[in-house]
Amino acid sequence: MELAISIITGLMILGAIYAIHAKDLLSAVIACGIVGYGLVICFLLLKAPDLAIVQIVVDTITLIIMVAVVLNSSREEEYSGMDSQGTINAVLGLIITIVLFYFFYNAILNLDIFGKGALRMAKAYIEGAAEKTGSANLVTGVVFDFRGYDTLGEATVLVTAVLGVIAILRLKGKK
Amino acid sequence: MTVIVKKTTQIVAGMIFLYGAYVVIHGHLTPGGGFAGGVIMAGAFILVTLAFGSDFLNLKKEEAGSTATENISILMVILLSVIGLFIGAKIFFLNFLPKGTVGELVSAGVLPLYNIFVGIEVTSSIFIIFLALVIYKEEEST
Amino acid sequence: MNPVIPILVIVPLACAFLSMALGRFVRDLPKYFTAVVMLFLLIASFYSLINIGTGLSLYKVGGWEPVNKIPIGIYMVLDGYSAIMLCIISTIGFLSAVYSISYINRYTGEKYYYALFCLMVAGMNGVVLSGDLFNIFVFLEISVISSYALVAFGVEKNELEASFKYQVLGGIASFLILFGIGFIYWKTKTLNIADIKEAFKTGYDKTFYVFVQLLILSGFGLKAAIMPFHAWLPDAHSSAPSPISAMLSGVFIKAVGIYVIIRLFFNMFVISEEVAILITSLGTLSMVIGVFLAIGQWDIKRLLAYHSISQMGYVILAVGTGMILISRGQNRDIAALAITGGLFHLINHAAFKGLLFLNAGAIEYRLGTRNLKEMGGLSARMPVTSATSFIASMSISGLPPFNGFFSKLIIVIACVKARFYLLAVLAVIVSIVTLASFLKLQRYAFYNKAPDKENHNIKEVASPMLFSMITLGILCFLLSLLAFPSLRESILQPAVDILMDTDTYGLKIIGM
Amino acid sequence: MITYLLCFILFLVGLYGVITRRNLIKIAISLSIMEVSTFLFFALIGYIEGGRAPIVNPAEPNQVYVDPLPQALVLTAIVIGLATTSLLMAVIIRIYRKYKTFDIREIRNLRG
Repeated sequence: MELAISIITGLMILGAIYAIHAKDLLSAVIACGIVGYGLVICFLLLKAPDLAIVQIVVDTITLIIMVAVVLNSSREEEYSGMDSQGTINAVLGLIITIVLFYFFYNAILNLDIFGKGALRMAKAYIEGAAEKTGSANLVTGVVFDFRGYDTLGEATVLVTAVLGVIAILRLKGKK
Repeated sequence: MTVIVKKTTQIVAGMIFLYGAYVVIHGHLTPGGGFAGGVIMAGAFILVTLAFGSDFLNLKKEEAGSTATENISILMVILLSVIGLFIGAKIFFLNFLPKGTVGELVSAGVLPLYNIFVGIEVTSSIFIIFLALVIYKEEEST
Repeated sequence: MNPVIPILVIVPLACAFLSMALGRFVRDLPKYFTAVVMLFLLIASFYSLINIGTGLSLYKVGGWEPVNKIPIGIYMVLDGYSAIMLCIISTIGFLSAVYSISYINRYTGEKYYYALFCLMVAGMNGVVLSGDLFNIFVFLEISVISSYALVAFGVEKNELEASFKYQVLGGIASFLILFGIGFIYWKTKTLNIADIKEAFKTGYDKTFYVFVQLLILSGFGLKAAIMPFHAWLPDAHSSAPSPISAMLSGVFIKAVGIYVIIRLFFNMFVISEEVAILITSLGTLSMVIGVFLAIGQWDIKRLLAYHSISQMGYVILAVGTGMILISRGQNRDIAALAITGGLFHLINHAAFKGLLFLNAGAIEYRLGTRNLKEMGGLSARMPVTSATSFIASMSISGLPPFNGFFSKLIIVIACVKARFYLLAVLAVIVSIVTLASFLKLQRYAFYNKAPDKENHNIKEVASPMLFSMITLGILCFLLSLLAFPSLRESILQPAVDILMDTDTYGLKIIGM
Repeated sequence: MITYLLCFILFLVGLYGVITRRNLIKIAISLSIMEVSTFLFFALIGYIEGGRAPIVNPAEPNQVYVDPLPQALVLTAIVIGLATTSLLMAVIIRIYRKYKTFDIREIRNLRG
């Protein structure tokens, strides 16, 4: 299990690196989509079918939107070599990533090993959720009943984004 | 788009829509739920829009309709959550309907209702986002 | 359970959607409806401030009682600290909504503006009232996404560019916070802040702990624009419509940034000395560099935005000093004094920075420019704007008898008592530089001669805008009353007590 | 252990992209890569070896299930991610129409 997920994550990393470095924006966008589809397989392996269903459709829709944006504008990334600011950014980015990776590595040494985590808050969900909420799907039970307030927030976020998109895509801002 | 594409889309989009509705309604029994089903149903609408193009569909009208649907369904979600404040134990987000037996279609109290309204809301939201981008493109070019 | 707590979040949410649904039929409904709802929130939040006193009120959403002393639902917590923040949000929110009635009629798509405004307020109320880590993230996203859209509301080049920068940095911040939440869940297997506190008290791995604190600090620090993460703030706050600038600078960076940082580092993490020193030095850095960046600005709103960074530095400096003292186990009275100063300055900053941005908006509304060099001689033509702007400028520079003086005084006294003389000296110097910068603003905007003679038709702005500015001007006087011991003890002290109560806060909530 | 490290490397690739890229679309892509890694991280935390997908069958009690809570959190976060991405794309379209370029070096009105 761990091996399979590692391999898929490795492929996702390769896809991500390609997406960041590709000259053609369309292939970059599609590589980004592949990273998303890799996540779908990881979700399936990790026993999260709900997430897999949502992610595969959301990823497709994101891909459609991004491809539409790229096709309606320029496909080429104008990249006129490295200037001084670019070099500074690259060095800065490398330093930040290395430092963060070092910290992360040390921080997770003493935490639960993959697949061996204990349950604490979720124990009550698994033991009593079916009786408490009446829902056979525990994730739906958690999403809509135990943490229904979060879900209201989540639905609101989506509506907020819709309002934002409509507001930003007005043709004229001021009268 | 060609006639073949349009004809196929008609059939496929209907099936996708039905599958999304199934996922929404069985959200408390099988994997999926309001969000999963909602995005699937939105996918069906997007497919139709892509295949038939804006000449066939009156996009502005569709957008207005979707916005109204979205607002009403999110208001229904809020209403469902607030009902608990007025009846019984006076608790926000109370699951006030009888729970029923686990595994049956009509069970889990208000969860199926939440699923349905959130499903409608997600469908219309994602469809509006898509439409807004399409409409903007057309208005810009004219 | 107190039903006011969920109502404070639900009402603005419902207002946003109702005004979207009904705004189609009644054109002018959204603006008046929003103002009325904000007035209702103002009353409700002051009611809860008076009602809560020194107590602590808990709302278990969905009625889920803890199982084996582990909370399983989402908790909403109202205490003295969140009540103060609620009052700030609703006061500035109400005045901005009233101000918007005449300011926003220049823009198209008014109903989207008011819906997004309500959603932003709802998100901030949700963050402030939440007792659950992931819930904080969700409501933070509501308010942050609506602020992205509101910054770009003018859809001109500058607005879009500012919004893009803001979205990218805000996105990074969100993912850092999400990663931090994941780490905390991995270690403690719970999301409730009080429960996490209890889990952390039982001992922890040092490296893990520092890493999580850094993730959370940098995530919320990006939202609060503390110094190394400040790049988005001057652009975003100067490009937004003026009432939104007042909301963003006066309330938003506090509610989703400073408030959460203070809440989490006092009431969730066990305070450690290294992080306390880090927070204090970041605060000092923001305070000093912010003001020096501000002094060279000619765009009036950019100048104010840089001052926001600097003034937030004061708050973080004061709170950080308190954290250092607590972690060293030194005199808790001085720590309490420092935190009092910080909270007092937080309240004051909302009043005078909100007022300054509203003034800038009034000037921009009449002149159509934000460049100080193109202004001049406005004191005769816009007397109310000029007078209120003078009050706010003196207040932010820390001159008596305005409110800014007292909060800065408390911070400086606390620093001196804690023997951090360097910090005290820096605080005084920054205050003087602030005064210089605002004298420049006053002189160029209101007292210099106008650069040309075409400005004859400039007159005072409409009455809703005047109402907001005058009310905030009066508040700048009235808030200085909070420095008196009796008022301070009844309003500020409960909040400070909640924050200082690092030992039993978690137990209290779990036991309820 | 290695899965967590790879997941964090994915996050860092995204972060590196956001810091170094100069193209608006590339920045959006980098952000969505960071997003993906965060979701993966939550799913990894919730996994329990030998656990079943969290759907209760009343006929078979006493099963081991994976932790449903992180899955619920990711479900929330995915939708939030979709919202932020679409808003970002809307702003990018507007910027492209104003400037006719995706290059961030030419989109610099605001400085100082």
